[in-house]
Amino acid sequence: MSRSTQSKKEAEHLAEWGADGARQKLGLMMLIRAFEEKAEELFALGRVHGTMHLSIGQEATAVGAASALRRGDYLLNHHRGHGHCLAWFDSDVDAMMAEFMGKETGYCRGRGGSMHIANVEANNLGANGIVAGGVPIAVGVGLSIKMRQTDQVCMVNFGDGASNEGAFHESLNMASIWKLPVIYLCENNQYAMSMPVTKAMTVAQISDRAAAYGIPGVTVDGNDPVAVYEAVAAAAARARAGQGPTLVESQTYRWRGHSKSDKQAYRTRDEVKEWQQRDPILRFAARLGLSDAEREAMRQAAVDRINAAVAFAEASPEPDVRTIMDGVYA
Amino acid sequence: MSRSTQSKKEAEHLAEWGADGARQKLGLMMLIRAFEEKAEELFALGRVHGTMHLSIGQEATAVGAASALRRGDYLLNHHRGHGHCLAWFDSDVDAMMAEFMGKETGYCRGRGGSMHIANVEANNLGANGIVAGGVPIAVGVGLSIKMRQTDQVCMVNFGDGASNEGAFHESLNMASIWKLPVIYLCENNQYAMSMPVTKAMTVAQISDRAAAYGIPGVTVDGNDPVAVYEAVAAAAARARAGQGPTLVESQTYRWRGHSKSDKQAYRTRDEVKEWQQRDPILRFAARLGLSDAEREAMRQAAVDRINAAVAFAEASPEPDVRTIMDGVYA
Amino acid sequence: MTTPKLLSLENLPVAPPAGTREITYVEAVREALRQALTADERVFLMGEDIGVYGGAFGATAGLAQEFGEGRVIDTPISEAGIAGACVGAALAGMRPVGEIQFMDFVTLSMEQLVLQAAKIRFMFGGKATVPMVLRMPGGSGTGAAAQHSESLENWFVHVPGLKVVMPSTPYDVKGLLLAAILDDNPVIFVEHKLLYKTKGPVPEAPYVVPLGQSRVARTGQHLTVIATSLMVNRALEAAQKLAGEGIECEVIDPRTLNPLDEAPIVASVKKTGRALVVHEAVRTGGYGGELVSRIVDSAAFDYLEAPVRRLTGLDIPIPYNRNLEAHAVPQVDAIVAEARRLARGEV
Amino acid sequence: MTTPKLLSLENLPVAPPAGTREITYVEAVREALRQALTADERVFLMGEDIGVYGGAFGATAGLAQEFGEGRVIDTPISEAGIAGACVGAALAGMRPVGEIQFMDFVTLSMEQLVLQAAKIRFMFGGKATVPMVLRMPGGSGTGAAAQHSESLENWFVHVPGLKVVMPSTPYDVKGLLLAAILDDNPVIFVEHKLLYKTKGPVPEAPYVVPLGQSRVARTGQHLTVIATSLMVNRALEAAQKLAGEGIECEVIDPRTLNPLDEAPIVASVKKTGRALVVHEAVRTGGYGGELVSRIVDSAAFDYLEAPVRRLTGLDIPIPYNRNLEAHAVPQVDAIVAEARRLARGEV
Ligand SMILES: Cc1ncc(C[n+]2csc(CCOP(=O)(O)OP(=O)(O)O)c2C)c(N)n1
Ligand SMILES: Cc1ncc(C[n+]2csc(CCOP(=O)(O)OP(=O)(O)O)c2C)c(N)n1
Ligand SMILES: [Mg+2]
Ligand SMILES: [Mg+2]
Repeated sequence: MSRSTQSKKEAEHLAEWGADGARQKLGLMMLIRAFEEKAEELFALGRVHGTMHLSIGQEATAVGAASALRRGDYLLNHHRGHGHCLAWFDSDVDAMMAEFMGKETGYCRGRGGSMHIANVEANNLGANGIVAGGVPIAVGVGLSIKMRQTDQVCMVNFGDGASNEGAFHESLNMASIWKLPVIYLCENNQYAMSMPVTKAMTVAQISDRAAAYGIPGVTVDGNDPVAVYEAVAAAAARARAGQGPTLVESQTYRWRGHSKSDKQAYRTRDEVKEWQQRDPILRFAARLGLSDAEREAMRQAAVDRINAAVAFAEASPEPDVRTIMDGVYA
Repeated sequence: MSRSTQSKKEAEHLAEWGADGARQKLGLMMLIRAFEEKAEELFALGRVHGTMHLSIGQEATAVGAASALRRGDYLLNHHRGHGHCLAWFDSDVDAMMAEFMGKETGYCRGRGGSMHIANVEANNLGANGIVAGGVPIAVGVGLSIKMRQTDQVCMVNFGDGASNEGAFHESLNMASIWKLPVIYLCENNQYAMSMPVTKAMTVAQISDRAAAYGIPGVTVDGNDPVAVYEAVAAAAARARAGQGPTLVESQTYRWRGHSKSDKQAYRTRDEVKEWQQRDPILRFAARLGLSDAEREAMRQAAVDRINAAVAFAEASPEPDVRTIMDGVYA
Repeated sequence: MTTPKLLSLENLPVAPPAGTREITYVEAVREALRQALTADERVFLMGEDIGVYGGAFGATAGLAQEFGEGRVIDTPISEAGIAGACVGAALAGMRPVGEIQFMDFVTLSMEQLVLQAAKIRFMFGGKATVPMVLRMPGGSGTGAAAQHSESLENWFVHVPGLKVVMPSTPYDVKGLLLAAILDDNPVIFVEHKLLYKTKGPVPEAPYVVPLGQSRVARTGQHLTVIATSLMVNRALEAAQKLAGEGIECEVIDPRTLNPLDEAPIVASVKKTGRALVVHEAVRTGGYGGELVSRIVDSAAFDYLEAPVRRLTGLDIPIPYNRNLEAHAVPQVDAIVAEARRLARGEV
Repeated sequence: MTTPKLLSLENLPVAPPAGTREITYVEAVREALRQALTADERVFLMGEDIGVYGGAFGATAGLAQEFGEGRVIDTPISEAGIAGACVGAALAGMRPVGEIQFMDFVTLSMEQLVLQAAKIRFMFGGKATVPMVLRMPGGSGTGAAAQHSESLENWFVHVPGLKVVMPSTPYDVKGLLLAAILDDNPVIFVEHKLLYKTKGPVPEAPYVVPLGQSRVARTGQHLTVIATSLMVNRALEAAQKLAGEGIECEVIDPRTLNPLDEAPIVASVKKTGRALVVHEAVRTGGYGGELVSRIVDSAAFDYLEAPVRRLTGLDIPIPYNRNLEAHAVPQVDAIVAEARRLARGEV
């Protein structure tokens, strides 16, 4: 049931998006890149604490996937999820940056930070610091949709490493027997921290695991937003039609280390460089026929927007210590 | 990689066993049946407490599987495991019955009971009251064999229901990447308590799940000791050759309720009767060409042996309450 | 479900008189579930064998037939999945009531309960709610040995964000279960296998027993016994016996372990000067430690005439043998003996 | 491996003098692991990213290179699988040392640890042993928020069959880790992220600090402070400050939470009449309750001049914001303030 070649329909999708739509998506990819580069910088400068997981190189997956869904759909996100947050409906860069910097104006009032950014109002049910932590939650969201008889879907993102957790298995099985409207989006960036996917499992593609649940499994070029869009759109259509879940594997690569302190002894510089040749942003910009100047202008706009978000976050207050007990219980 | 038809090689296996060997296996199946029927009776009479899970109808799987292995191999057993205990190397019916009746002379000094009978000396590492509880343990046993560089194998038994636990997934994945000498024997008796296997998963055969780990999956007639023998022997040969784990699915049926108090509202009498037509004992006796009288004599011998075990257990002392703290720590 | 039927606290009486109708604890559980399913379309049940089988202990018997398999959902054997499904459904507006067949198996659900259910609201700055209930029968006494007899309640007490309820009577189990379903927080609801068949008066109409209210089950002036779950019954039996000797025990049932209503406990110990904590769970690291600490660090400290003592399960796994099993946890006689020693100043 | 090399307690010095060489806590962990791997062929390590990556906190750096991937095994992200693999290997004669990358993730291993590792020996009538160690870093202070900052040690203390070790110094972590590896029981070994870079004197040769021995880290006559893990360091700092005010604290580090060596604690409280328990874990249901109960129910009861108090983490998930995070758990100043109040009889 899986395939890894690009579809002919992609040109059609691109046409559907229109020039403006396509550029808007490119802009979003650039915004994500700019967010991540700023995050990295703030971290290096000691202006944020904790840890973070950068998705530089993976922007096409976030943008392609969200574009295939509708406002009102649900998102369960993972630790490397800045891109998915930004690409989701009604996202607010200021609130995101403020959360990243631990401020009261952040999405989670500074309580969550990078690994737990949520925008519950927009049905973005949050990133998760636990590998595969959101995966079983998707079953419940899917069940609620089925019971409420709406045509929403729930997309849950996770990494290649997450597919080795028991929770992955239980969740896909439950969603498949009940034909729940869940899209399992596995972002295979080739490594789980230091563990190459080839050492962590024996199957050639993670989408092969769909066979254990009798559901479709599909592998796409995760560095191409159109390919991701197409696969997620097909999965969403299937879900909305009551046909149940799909496992979509998006093949991509993480350019940076796993988190703040990673010597990357487990991979070669050449390998990284090779993947950087497939930069999703440059590739998509080229496909849209942008000139260098146009592209640079878009990039600068993204950087400016992020700088504004940093200014907003910096001007925002810290949480008041007297409110520390807030939100433990409803 | 799976198949469900009977192999032509079976006749050869039967020939290998010889008339005596085959009869001995039939006798073992009868011993298991007699144990279970006595257990049921003792329970009905209120002479044992707790609960128990009878394997009546599944005797061929236990006997076929154990016959395919060697003394020194490891067994991790499940809650419906009386048969596997009795079929395992150096098993002692007296110690088993005494354990079942909670006596000091039992395998576990009366501390374990039906769900936890172990014979550690014989590398029978015990039954498990937790569905799939032994499945991840098999990885460690397999690893130890690999590290100690012996040619042992580890067989782990579990039910169809257990294959929906996360532990199943993690264990098969780990054993497959490290090519561990583990035989996963899934005893598919069509139900997990009240849950029919067809409602609990979408795949046609549990052995289809082997595809998620790139290992062989095979489905055999679990009511035929020769078919089970053949599949387990092949898996063992593969394991001893360093080629890693195999998932063997043995299709069988539980004649009795799940445990002591089961109204069986989830299945029809007709279905039970249909499976009883495929009684593994009668079938195998017929295959060996036994007369009714011969068969009856063998059955009576099994019953006598079990009655002797009951007498042994009844004459055995209860554990001394003053030893209650024994064995919490080494 | 455009205008869903909702159960609401406002409509329910709070701790009404018990009346005269007697039903069993397990029937009271079922009645609460049935009434919640009837009153609120957001409520649904999920768990292993809760449908046509009716649950391992019969708590859900008949409910699948009455409300359909869509609302009384049999699951595969996937305890992490069950917990996660409850979390997700709760986040998306439902009021799931999950069942874990034996409390022991909740060891497989801990990540979803502790790192997700309990923390999501706080991590998200108070912007989400996770209104779910997870029911599970704990305790020993059925001969099911070490892997089917756990009393793990103190694990959950130790997790901020979770509430922990442990009723001991048919009346309380019904009212507390409805209150738990109405609560906007994840609630761990611990039933006891040996209580399922005990009988008591229970009002027919729905009502709530608010979470976080201890109950003085018997009054007395010589000694305070704080007991949980099945041990409440045993403590009451012991108190009855001791009354014949002139020792009057006050028996308190916290009912909700977290949040704990400690005022009645403190008031009682100020009166009696002596306290005995009784629980079935193993002693070390158990809830008894919390109760002792609360008493010691309260206004009752200055009134203490003797050490606050714990009578608990032994620090062992539950043995299979019937006799050993009985010795592993407090029985009535042991409570009598310990309470007597404490009341007489022999400790 | 026909005649395996074995590490044996007999050959190792018990708590030798610390000497003058200083290394960090994480280096001491690594040294113990290296020496165990060298001395005993049954010992192996497994965990996520412990190989070429060297472990999330560097505890295993270089060991895969030194001992090979066959003995320092990188696993997929499968915490239940890791725990189960340790149980199985231990049952089959090995001495596995597993690593859970953050203590939080052990929520995924609970079934294997609690229902298997801890109970197998007892359930099998004492006829099997499960000699395994599971290392895991707990605690907050790194800005990693609610799902990477747990202090769950009391869960394990509440499980008979497990031992629980929580060292606070480089000297102790090495000696206790070797003792844990030599122990025939499953041992939960809790390290602390903020301790990894702390330095102290550690003998180079292998040695053991026996499990089940408390350590008096500072003597004093006014107040007994019992603290665990990182809180030992903070309590010592607080004691230093209080000494300037004429308040002399005795600071005791249990080191092994279960089995607890309570004698030095009781002796100390008999001397001081006042006790303060300090831990980072959330208060309710925590280990502090156990310590308070042991003190109250000991010979020290009659010497108590004030309530035994607990200073602990707040009952909340750990917040991300740095300032909130710091306020969520006891800092030195809070210990000073609380100890002062207690010593001055203000509580
Ligand atoms: C249950 C659990 N185990 C381990 C970790 C530590 N950890 C965080 S991310 C990560 C790697 C995840 O790999 P993958 O799923 O491929 O996602 P990626 O980081 O590559 O995006 C690990 C091991 C965790 N957060 N949760
Ligand atoms: C983790 C866990 N969940 C649930 C149970 C309760 N339980 C015991 S056996 C059983 C059914 C198991 O079905 P299957 O694996 O097919 O084995 P079978 O009983 O059919 O032999 C259930 C639900 C358990 N013991 N452990
Ligand atoms: Mg990855
Ligand atoms: Mg079955």
